Amino acid sequence: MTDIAEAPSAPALDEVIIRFAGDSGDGMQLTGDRFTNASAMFGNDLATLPEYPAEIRAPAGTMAGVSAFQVHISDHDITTPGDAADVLVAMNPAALKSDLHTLVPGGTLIVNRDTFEERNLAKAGYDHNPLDDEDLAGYSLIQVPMTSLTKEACAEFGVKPRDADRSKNFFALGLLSWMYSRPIEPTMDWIESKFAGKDLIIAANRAAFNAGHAYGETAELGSQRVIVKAAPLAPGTYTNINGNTALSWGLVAASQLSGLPLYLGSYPITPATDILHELSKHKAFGVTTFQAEDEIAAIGAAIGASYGGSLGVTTTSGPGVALKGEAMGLAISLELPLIVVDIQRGGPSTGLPTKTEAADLLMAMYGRHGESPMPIVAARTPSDCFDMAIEAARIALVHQTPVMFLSDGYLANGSEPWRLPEVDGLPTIEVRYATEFNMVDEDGNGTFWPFLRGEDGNRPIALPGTPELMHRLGGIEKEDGSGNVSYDPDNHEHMVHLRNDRIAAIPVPEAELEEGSEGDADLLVVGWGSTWGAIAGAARRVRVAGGRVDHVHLTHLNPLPANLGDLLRSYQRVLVPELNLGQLVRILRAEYLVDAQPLSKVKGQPFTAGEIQFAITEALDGPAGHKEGVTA
Amino acid sequence: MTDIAEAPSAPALDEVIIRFAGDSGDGMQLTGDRFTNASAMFGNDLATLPEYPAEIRAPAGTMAGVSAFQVHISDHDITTPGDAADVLVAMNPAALKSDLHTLVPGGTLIVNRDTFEERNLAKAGYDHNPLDDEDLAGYSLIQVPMTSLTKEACAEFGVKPRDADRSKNFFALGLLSWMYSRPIEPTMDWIESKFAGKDLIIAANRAAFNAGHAYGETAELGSQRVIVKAAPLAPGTYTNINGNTALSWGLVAASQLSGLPLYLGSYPITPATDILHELSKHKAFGVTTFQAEDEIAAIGAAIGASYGGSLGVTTTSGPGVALKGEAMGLAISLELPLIVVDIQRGGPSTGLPTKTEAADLLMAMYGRHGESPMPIVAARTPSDCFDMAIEAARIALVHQTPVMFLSDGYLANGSEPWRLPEVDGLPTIEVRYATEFNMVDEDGNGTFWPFLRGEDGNRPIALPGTPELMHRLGGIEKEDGSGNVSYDPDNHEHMVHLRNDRIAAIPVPEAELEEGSEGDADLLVVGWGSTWGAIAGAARRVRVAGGRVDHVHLTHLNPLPANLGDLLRSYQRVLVPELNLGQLVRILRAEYLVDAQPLSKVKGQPFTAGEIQFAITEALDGPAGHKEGVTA
Amino acid sequence: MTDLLNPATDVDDGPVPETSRADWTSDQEVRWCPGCGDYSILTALQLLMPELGVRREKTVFISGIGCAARFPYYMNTYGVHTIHGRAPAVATGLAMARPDLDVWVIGGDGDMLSIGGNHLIHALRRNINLNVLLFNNQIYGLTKGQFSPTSQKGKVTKSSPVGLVARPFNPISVALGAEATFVARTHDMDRHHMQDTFRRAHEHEGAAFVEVLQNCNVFNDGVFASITKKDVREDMLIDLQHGKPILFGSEKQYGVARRPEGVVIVDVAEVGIEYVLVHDETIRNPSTAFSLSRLAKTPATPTPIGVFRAIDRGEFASSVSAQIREVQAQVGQGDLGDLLRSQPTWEV
Amino acid sequence: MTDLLNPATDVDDGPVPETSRADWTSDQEVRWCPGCGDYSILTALQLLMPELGVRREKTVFISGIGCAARFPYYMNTYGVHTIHGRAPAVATGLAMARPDLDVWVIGGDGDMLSIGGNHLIHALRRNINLNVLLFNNQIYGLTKGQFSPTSQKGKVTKSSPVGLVARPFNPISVALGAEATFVARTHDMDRHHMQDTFRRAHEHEGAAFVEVLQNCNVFNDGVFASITKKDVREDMLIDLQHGKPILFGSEKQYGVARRPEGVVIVDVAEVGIEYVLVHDETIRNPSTAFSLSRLAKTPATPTPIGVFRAIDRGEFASSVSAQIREVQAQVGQGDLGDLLRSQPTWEV
Ligand SMILES: Cc1ncc(C[n+]2csc(CCOP(=O)(O)OP(=O)(O)O)c2C)c(N)n1
Ligand SMILES: Cc1ncc(C[n+]2csc(CCOP(=O)(O)OP(=O)(O)O)c2C)c(N)n1
Ligand code: SF4
Ligand code: SF4
Ligand SMILES: [Mg+2]
Ligand SMILES: [Mg+2]
Repeated sequence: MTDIAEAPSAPALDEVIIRFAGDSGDGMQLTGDRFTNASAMFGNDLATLPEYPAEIRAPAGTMAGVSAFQVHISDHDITTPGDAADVLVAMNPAALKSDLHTLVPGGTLIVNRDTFEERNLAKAGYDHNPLDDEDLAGYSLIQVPMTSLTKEACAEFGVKPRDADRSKNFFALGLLSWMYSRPIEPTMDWIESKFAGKDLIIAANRAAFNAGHAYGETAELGSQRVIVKAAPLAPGTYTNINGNTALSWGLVAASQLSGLPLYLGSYPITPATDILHELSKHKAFGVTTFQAEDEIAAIGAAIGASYGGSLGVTTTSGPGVALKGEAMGLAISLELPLIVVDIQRGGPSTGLPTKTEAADLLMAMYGRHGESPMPIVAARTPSDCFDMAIEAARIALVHQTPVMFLSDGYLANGSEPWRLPEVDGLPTIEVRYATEFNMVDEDGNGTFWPFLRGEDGNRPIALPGTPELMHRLGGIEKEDGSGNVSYDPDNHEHMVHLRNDRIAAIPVPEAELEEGSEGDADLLVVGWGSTWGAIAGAARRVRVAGGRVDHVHLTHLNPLPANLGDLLRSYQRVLVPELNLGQLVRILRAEYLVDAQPLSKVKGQPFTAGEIQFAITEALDGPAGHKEGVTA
Repeated sequence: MTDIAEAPSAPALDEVIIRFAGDSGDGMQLTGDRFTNASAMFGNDLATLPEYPAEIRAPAGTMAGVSAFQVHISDHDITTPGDAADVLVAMNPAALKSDLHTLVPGGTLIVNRDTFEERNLAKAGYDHNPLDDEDLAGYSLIQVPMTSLTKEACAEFGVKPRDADRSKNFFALGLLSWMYSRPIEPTMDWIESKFAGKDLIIAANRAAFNAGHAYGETAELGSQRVIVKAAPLAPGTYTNINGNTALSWGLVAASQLSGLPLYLGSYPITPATDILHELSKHKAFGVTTFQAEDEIAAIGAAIGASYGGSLGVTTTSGPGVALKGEAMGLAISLELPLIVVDIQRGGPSTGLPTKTEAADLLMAMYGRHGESPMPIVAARTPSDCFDMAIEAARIALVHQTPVMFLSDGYLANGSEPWRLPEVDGLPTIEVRYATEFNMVDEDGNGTFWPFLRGEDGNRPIALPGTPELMHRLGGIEKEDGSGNVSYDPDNHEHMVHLRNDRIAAIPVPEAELEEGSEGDADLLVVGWGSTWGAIAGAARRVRVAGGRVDHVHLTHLNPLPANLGDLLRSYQRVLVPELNLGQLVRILRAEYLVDAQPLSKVKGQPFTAGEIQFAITEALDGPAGHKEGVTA
Repeated sequence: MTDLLNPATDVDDGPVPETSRADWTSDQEVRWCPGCGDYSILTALQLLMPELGVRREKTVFISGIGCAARFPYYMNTYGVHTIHGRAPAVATGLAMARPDLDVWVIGGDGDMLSIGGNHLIHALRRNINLNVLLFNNQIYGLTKGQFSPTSQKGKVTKSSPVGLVARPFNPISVALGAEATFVARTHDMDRHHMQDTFRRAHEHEGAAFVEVLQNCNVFNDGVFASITKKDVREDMLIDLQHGKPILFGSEKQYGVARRPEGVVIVDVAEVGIEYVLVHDETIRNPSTAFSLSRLAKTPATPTPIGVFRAIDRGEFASSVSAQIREVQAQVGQGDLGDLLRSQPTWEV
Repeated sequence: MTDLLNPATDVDDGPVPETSRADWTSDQEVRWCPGCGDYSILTALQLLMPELGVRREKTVFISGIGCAARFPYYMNTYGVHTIHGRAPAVATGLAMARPDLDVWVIGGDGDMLSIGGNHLIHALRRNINLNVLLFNNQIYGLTKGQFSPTSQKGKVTKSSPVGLVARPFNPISVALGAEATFVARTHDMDRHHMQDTFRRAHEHEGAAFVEVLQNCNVFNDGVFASITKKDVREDMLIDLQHGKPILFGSEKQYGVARRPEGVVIVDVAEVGIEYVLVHDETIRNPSTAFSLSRLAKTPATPTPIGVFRAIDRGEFASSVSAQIREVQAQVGQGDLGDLLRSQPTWEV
C-alpha cells in the first residue's frame, strides 16, 4: 500500500464515485484508467464503468463524441461502479450536457471553463452558456481554465500550445489526484514508461499533472480535499483487471493446467476483440491466434485445432454467435471440446456495439437446429472471468463438448482489484486420449470404435497421429459405439437422448446463497452474469433498511445446479433481474414451475444497485407470486 | 369418382395400409405415387409416407439402399399414413429384411421371388433364403416371379430383357391395382404422357402393368381381391398434394393476393429444395427465384427484394436456419416483411437429412442474438401448408416483420387429397406504402420519418423509387420516429420493448378444440405441426375406447393464442407430443406455469396414432400433473 | 391476374430534375475521424451524382458494417446499412427485384474481402447491375486496427503484434479471377479521377467493381502515401487510358510492355514507344487486365489506376426478368385457379 | 512450464512401413451411384498413398457435405466429414495446430465454390499446407441436380428449368486470382494423370489446389465427355508439362502460343515450333498461368490439364509457429505467475 504522506489530515470519506467525461479525443478513458490504477495501488476497493461511443472518432465536441469513465473507490468492499456520480468532471459542453444527469444532486461539478465558448457550445446544442444557468446552482460548481493552465505549464518545456492541449486530461487527473489524495508516483512512473523516448510528451504530461495538482493546492479548493482510505482487502498480491484480460489469462492458465496448446480462432468484433489482441501477445505460452476471414471460419478452425489436440477457443459477440450456430452443432455431434465465448452487447442486429446487455442467454441455450444441448457458464465480475475460463475449459475438455461462455461489455471493459491466485494452487485438468484398440472386429482383430464409451460416458478421443486408431467422424447421425453412419431410428433416438443426458449430467456446483443471505428471507433474488455486483449491493442496502432478502447467483446456466429447484421452491417470491426482457426467468419457470418474476433493464447499461434495491423493496411489499414483471 | 366396373362384387374393406419397399433403383417412390394417385382419383381418403435413403443411389441391393413408400387408403376420413402395413411389397431381400417389422402380424407379404437368389441375399446379409423361414409363417406370403414375368410380357414388344427389368415396378403396381380394385386409366394415361415420345418404354411399362394385373386375375389370388370404397369427402374438386407443393402454391397465392411479386432467395437443402424447384417453374406468375451462393446470401437477397417491394421469401432446413440468424436479426431491426421457411429434418448437425423431426421450434423462437422476437406459424398437414403460407405472408406484410414458417420432412413429402379452395374466396392482403411526407422539419419543410408509426404501430414503408421520401435504414439501434442512429439508453429500452410488444400484439386466432373434443375431458393433448394427424387419430381411438381426451392444435406458436393459458389451466392433465425432446412444452410451462408433460419421439419418423394413443391411455390412468415425461 | 413483375419499371417519371451537391447530402452529421479518406470519396460522389442525370429516389446505397459502410447515411438517397459482409447479397436481391434502381454497394476491405468475400465474387460472376466501391484502407478501421485481407505481409497491427504472416489479396486480381466485367482502381486523393472512375462504373451494364485506395489516418496512416501523394503521383501512378499507350512519369518516360512472364515497366527510350502496350479495356480475354493487376505488389511501386477491364456481357437481373417475360409471352400470365388444377384432379 | 506448441511434431516414429491399397481402404461400404466418377478418384488416391511414403495415422481427410465430401469415410486414415462449405476452415485449424499431419481437403463444386468459396480463397491466399481436391461435376449431386457455380450458362437443371442465366466460375482462374501457389487440373478418366497430379499436390509446401473434372452420371452425365473420353483426349486435352513446349493432338500438331490478348491455340506447322510456349510452372508472376486458364471456356474446346502453377512461398502454418518459436527464443517459455504479475500490482 502506498503512503500518502502529504495529506494525513484530510477528512475521510468511505467511498466516492467519480465520472470523467469529455470528447473522444480528450483521453477520458486513459484518465479514468490512471485514476483507477492509482487508487488500486493505494489499496481501495473499486469498480469501473468505461463508456465510449461506437464511432472511432465522432465529430469533436458533439454529443455523439462524448466518452466517459466512471470509477467507484472505497475503503470497504464494493460491488458496482456506483449508481450516480459524486463528482463529474466535464471537459467540454457536450460532456456536461450528456452526463449531468449522472451527477447526484449537490454533487461536485468540475468543468474545463476554457471550452465553454461559442463554437463548442453550439456543437453541444446550447444556445447560451449553461455555466450561467440556475440549474447548476444545485451543484458545487468548480470552473477551472484547464486548457489555458495546461498550456501555460507546458510552455516552459518548449511544448507548442497545440501539443500542450493534448495534455489537459493530465491536468484533470492531477487535480482529482489532489482532491482525493491519490498517490502520485504510479502516474508519474506510468507516464515515463508509456512515453519512453518521447521526452517532450513526458514533460508536457508531467507538467500538466503537476499543474492540476498545484491548482488544487493553491486555488482555495482546500475544503474539497478528502481521502478515501484503503479497503481492508484480504492479504495478497493485487492487480487491477478487466474482464477481457482476465478471460484471456484464464484461457492461458487452462492451457497450462491441461497441458494442451491454446488455439484461438476469432474474427474481430466489439467488445470481444481485445481478447484476440491480448492472446496474440502470449506467444511465449505457445498460444496460436488465428484471425479468420469470418466468424464461421473462426469456429471451424477452432474445431479443427481441437480435433488435432489443442484447446480450441473462439471468441465473439452476439452477431458472431448467431453465425456460428451450425458449426456449434457440428462440435456437439462430434463430441469435441471447444469454448465459444460470447461477450454480449446491445442487440438485436448491429444494435449498440459498445454498450452492454445480456440478451443472448436463450440463444446460447437454443440457437442451433435439432436437439443440440451445450453447457453454459457465465462470469459475474471482471476477475471472475479468469476462474470461469478455467471452468469452461474443464467442462469442455473433461466432458468433450463445446461450452458457451457468457460475458458482456460491462465485464469485458470494467475493472476491479483482483487478488492473484496461487498458480500452484490451480487444479490441473486431466485430459486422456485413446491410444489403443478398444474393440475386436469380426475376424478377431483389434479395432477402434470412436464412440464406444467408457464408464464416464465419454467417447474415446484418438488424436490424429495415433498409430492404428484411424477412424472417421462426421455430423451425420452415427451409431453409438462404432461411430458408423446410421439412419437407424432407434439409434437416432438413443443418440439424441444420450447427447442430452450427458450434458445434463455434467456435475456443476450446488447453488449457494450469497453472503448476507439467511436462507429463509421473504424474497430470493436470482441473478446470473454481470448483475452480481448490483444485486449484491442492493441486497445489502435492503438488509440495512431491515428488509429480508436472499441472493443466489448462477455461474452455471446449463446444466443448472441440482439443488436449484428446491431452493427456488422454498421462497414465496423469486425475482430475476436481467439485462434483457426476461430470459433466465423463462428457463426457471419452465424447469421448476415456480412463479419467478423478471426485473428487466435494456438500456445498454448495467443495473445500478439502486434500481434493484427499489424493485426488491417493491416486491417485498407486493403479494407473493405476483404475476406482472417489473421494469427498471 | 371413377367407376370400377370390373370388380363390383369384391369384398369391401374400410381401409388398408400398403407399403412398397425395394431398392432405390426399383422406382418404389414412383410406384407408391401412382398407386396413391389412382386411389385419390378413385375417391379414397389417403395419407402417404415416402421414406428414402440419404444417398443418391446407395449400392444396389443393400439395406442402405432400401426405399419405401407407405400409403394409407380408406373409405372414411383418415389422418395418418397408418401405424403398420397390412400389405408389404418387398422387391428384394434387403427390402424384406429392413421393412418386415412394419407389417402387421398376419399381414400380406408379396415378394419378387426372382430376386431371392444368392447375390442379393448376400448383399442383404442373409446366409439363407428367408422365404423358407418359419418366421414368415405368420404372414400370408405371396411369391411372384415379377422380374421374369415382366421380361416375358415385354418381350413381345421387342424390349430387351435388361430394359424390361426396369419395368418390374409397374408389374407390382398392376398386381396391387388388381388386388385393391384400383382404376386403371389414370395409370395408363400417366404412362402415356410421362414417357411421350419414348414408345418402347411406354410399351414396356404398359405390358408390365397389364401382366401384373393379369397375374392377380389368373394366379388363384382371387380370394385376395378386395375393394376400399371411396370416402365420403365433402363435394368439390380434389387433387393429391404434398406439403412442399402446397407451400409453393400458397406463396404464389399470397403474391397474387397481396399484389406483390414473389421473390425467393434460396440455397438447396433437403427436404426444402423442392420448393425452389417448384417455384422456379412459375415464372408465369412473375415469380423470381434466386439460387444464392449460400443460405446467408439467400436471406440477404430476400431482404433486399423485400426492401424493394417484393414478397421476400427464403426457404431452407435447420442447418440453413442456423446460418440465417444474424440476417433475421437485421430484418427484425429494419421491420421489413420476410418469410423464412424451415422444413425441419433430423438433427443436430447434418443429422438425418431425409428424415423428419420437429426440433427447431426453440431455435425459431430464440436463435438470434439480442431481443429479436419473430412470429412463428406451423402447418399441420400437407395441404395446410397452402393456407399457412398465406397466413405467414399476411402476418409478414401487414405487420412488417420476418415470420418463421415451420414445416417438416413428413409434411413436405407426404401427400393427402386436398379440396381446392375457391380462388375468389381467398382474402386479399392489404399492403400500404408511404408516399408522402409525414413530418415537418425544423425549417417547416415537409420531411419523411421512416419510424414514425401510424395508429397500427407500423412504421411507414417508403419503397425506393418513391419521390422525396429518401431515407436510410440500418441495423444499429435507431430513434423511434426519425429512425436516426441513436445510442440513447431510454430510446433503446423503448425500442426493445416496442419490437417485443408489436410482435406479441399480432392478432392470431383463438385456440379451438379439435373436432371430437368435449371441452372438459380428463386430458388435453396440445400439438403443433405435423403431429396433428397422429394426435387426431389417437384421440378418436381413445374416445372409441371410452377415454375422455381433448385435443388442441397450435398453428401459431408466436404469439400464442390469447385464450391458450385459460384453456390449459382448465385441464387436470396436459400432454404435449412432439418430434423433439420437449420444446413447445417448455414454452407452455414458462408462459402459463402449467404442468404440461412432454411426449417425445426422435426417430426421424412421424408419430403413429398408436404411440400417442398408448401415451394418452397411460396418462389418463396416471395421477394428474405427474412429473415425468414419457417417451414414445 | 395482374402482372406482378417489377411494377415500378414501367412508370415514366418525366425528365430528371437538375440537382446540386446539397440535394444529394443527407441531414446526418458525418462521423468519420477528422482527416479520414472517406470524406473525399463522399465529396466526390456527392458532386458527381448531379452530373449523372439520375434521380435521388431511384438511387440506393447498400453497405455492410465498417467505417466505410457508414456511407449510405450521408447520401440523400435511399440506403440500407446492413450487416457485416452481406451488402452484395442484399443488393443482389434489390437489383433483381427492382431493375429500375441504380444500386451502389459500399464497403471496406474487411467487409467485402474478408467476411463478405464470397458474396462479392459471386455478385461479380453473375454480373448483376451493381456499382461496387471497395474502400481499401488495408486495415479494419471500425474495430480499431486489426489487419485485413489486404494488409501487407509483415504488417504490425493489434492482432499481429509481431507482424502479419499471410500475404494479401490483390482486389483487382480477385475480381478478374471471379469473371468481373468491369474492374477499376482509383484513390481518395484525386477527386477527378474518382469521379471519372465512378461515372464509368455507373455507366457499366453489369457488376462494376472499383477499388478505392483510402487512407485511414488513425490506424493505417499513409499506407498509400508513397504512390498517391501529389508530388509522387506522376512517377508512381500508372493511369490506364483506353486506346492509349500505357505511359507514366513526369516526362512519360516510363511505359508498360508485354514480356513472357506478364507485363512489366520499361524505359520508353530504351524499348521504343512501339513496344509500349496500348491499353484496351474491352479485350474479352481478361489475361492482359490480370497481368496489369500484377504490376505492383505493394503500394510502394508504380501502380496502375483507372479501368482495367470493361466488357459487355449479359447483365444478370435483366436476363432473369427476360426469362420470366419470355415464359409469360409463351403461356400468358399465370392463373391461380389453373395452377391449383395443374396436377390430376377429381371431383367429389 | 512445458512447451505446449505442437507437441506431436518432434516425435520420431521410425521408418514409414510399406503399405498396400488395402491398408488405405476403410471398412465402409462405398455409397456413390454405380458409375460415378468419384470411384476412380478414390481408386487413384488409394493406389497412390502407398507410394507417397506417408503414414496412415498422419494423414487426415477433411470434407464438407456433398457426394464428393463422402470421400473421407472410404480412406483408412483419420477423417472428418464436417459441414457444408467449411472444410477448408476446419482443415486450416487442424493444419495450424498439427503441422506434422498431411491434410487433404475434399469437396464438390458447390461445397467449395458456392457456400465455401470464401474459405477456399482465403486458404489459398494464406498458403496453408493443405492438399485441396475439388471434384468438379458442374452440378449439385447430393441434393439431386441443381446448377452449381461451375455449371455452364444455359444449363437446364431442376433449379434452372428454362436455362441457367449466370456464367460459371473457372476454378483455375479463381484460384490464381486468390494468390494460390499450386494450381492444377486433372480428370476422373485418367488414373495416372490423377496420381501424378495428386503426388505433386502432396509434395507442394503450401496450399495445393487441384480441380478434378468428375462425371456425375446421374445428374450431369457426360458433361466432360467431349474432352475426356479416351478417343478424343489427344485432341481435346492439353497436357501441361513443365519445361516442355505445350503441344497436343495425335501428332502433336497443335500448340499453345502467346498472343497480345493472351495465349491461344495454334497450328504448329503454321507458326513454327519455336513460337510454341514452353510451359514454366515456376514463374512467380501468375499471369501466364492465368492466361492458360482462359484457353477453354467450356468443356467442349481443348482444355489444359496438369500443373498450371507451382511456386514456393512461405507456408502459413509453419510461419505462424516460427513466430511463436522466435518469441519463445527471445523471452523464454511463458510463466503463468509472471503473466499474472505483468500489470502493475500491489500488496495488501
Ligand atoms: C458479424 C460481424 N462480425 C464482426 C463485426 C465487427 N466489425 C465491424 S466493422 C469490421 C471490419 C471493419 O473493417 P473494414 O470492412 O475494412 O472497414 P473500415 O472500418 O476499415 O472502413 C468488423 C470486423 C460485425 N459488426 N459483425
Ligand atoms: C448448410 C447446408 N446447406 C445446404 C446443404 C445441402 N447440400 C448438401 S450437399 C450440397 C451441394 C452438393 O454439391 P457439390 O458440393 O457440388 O457436391 P456433389 O454432391 O456434386 O459431389 C448441398 C447444397 C447442407 N447439407 N448444409
Ligand atoms: S478509423 Fe480510419 S477508416 Fe475509420 S473513420 Fe477513422 S480514419 Fe476513417
Ligand atoms: S449423384 Fe452424381 S456425383 Fe453423386 S454419387 Fe451419384 S453420380 Fe456421383
Ligand atoms: Mg478497412
Ligand atoms: Mg458437384
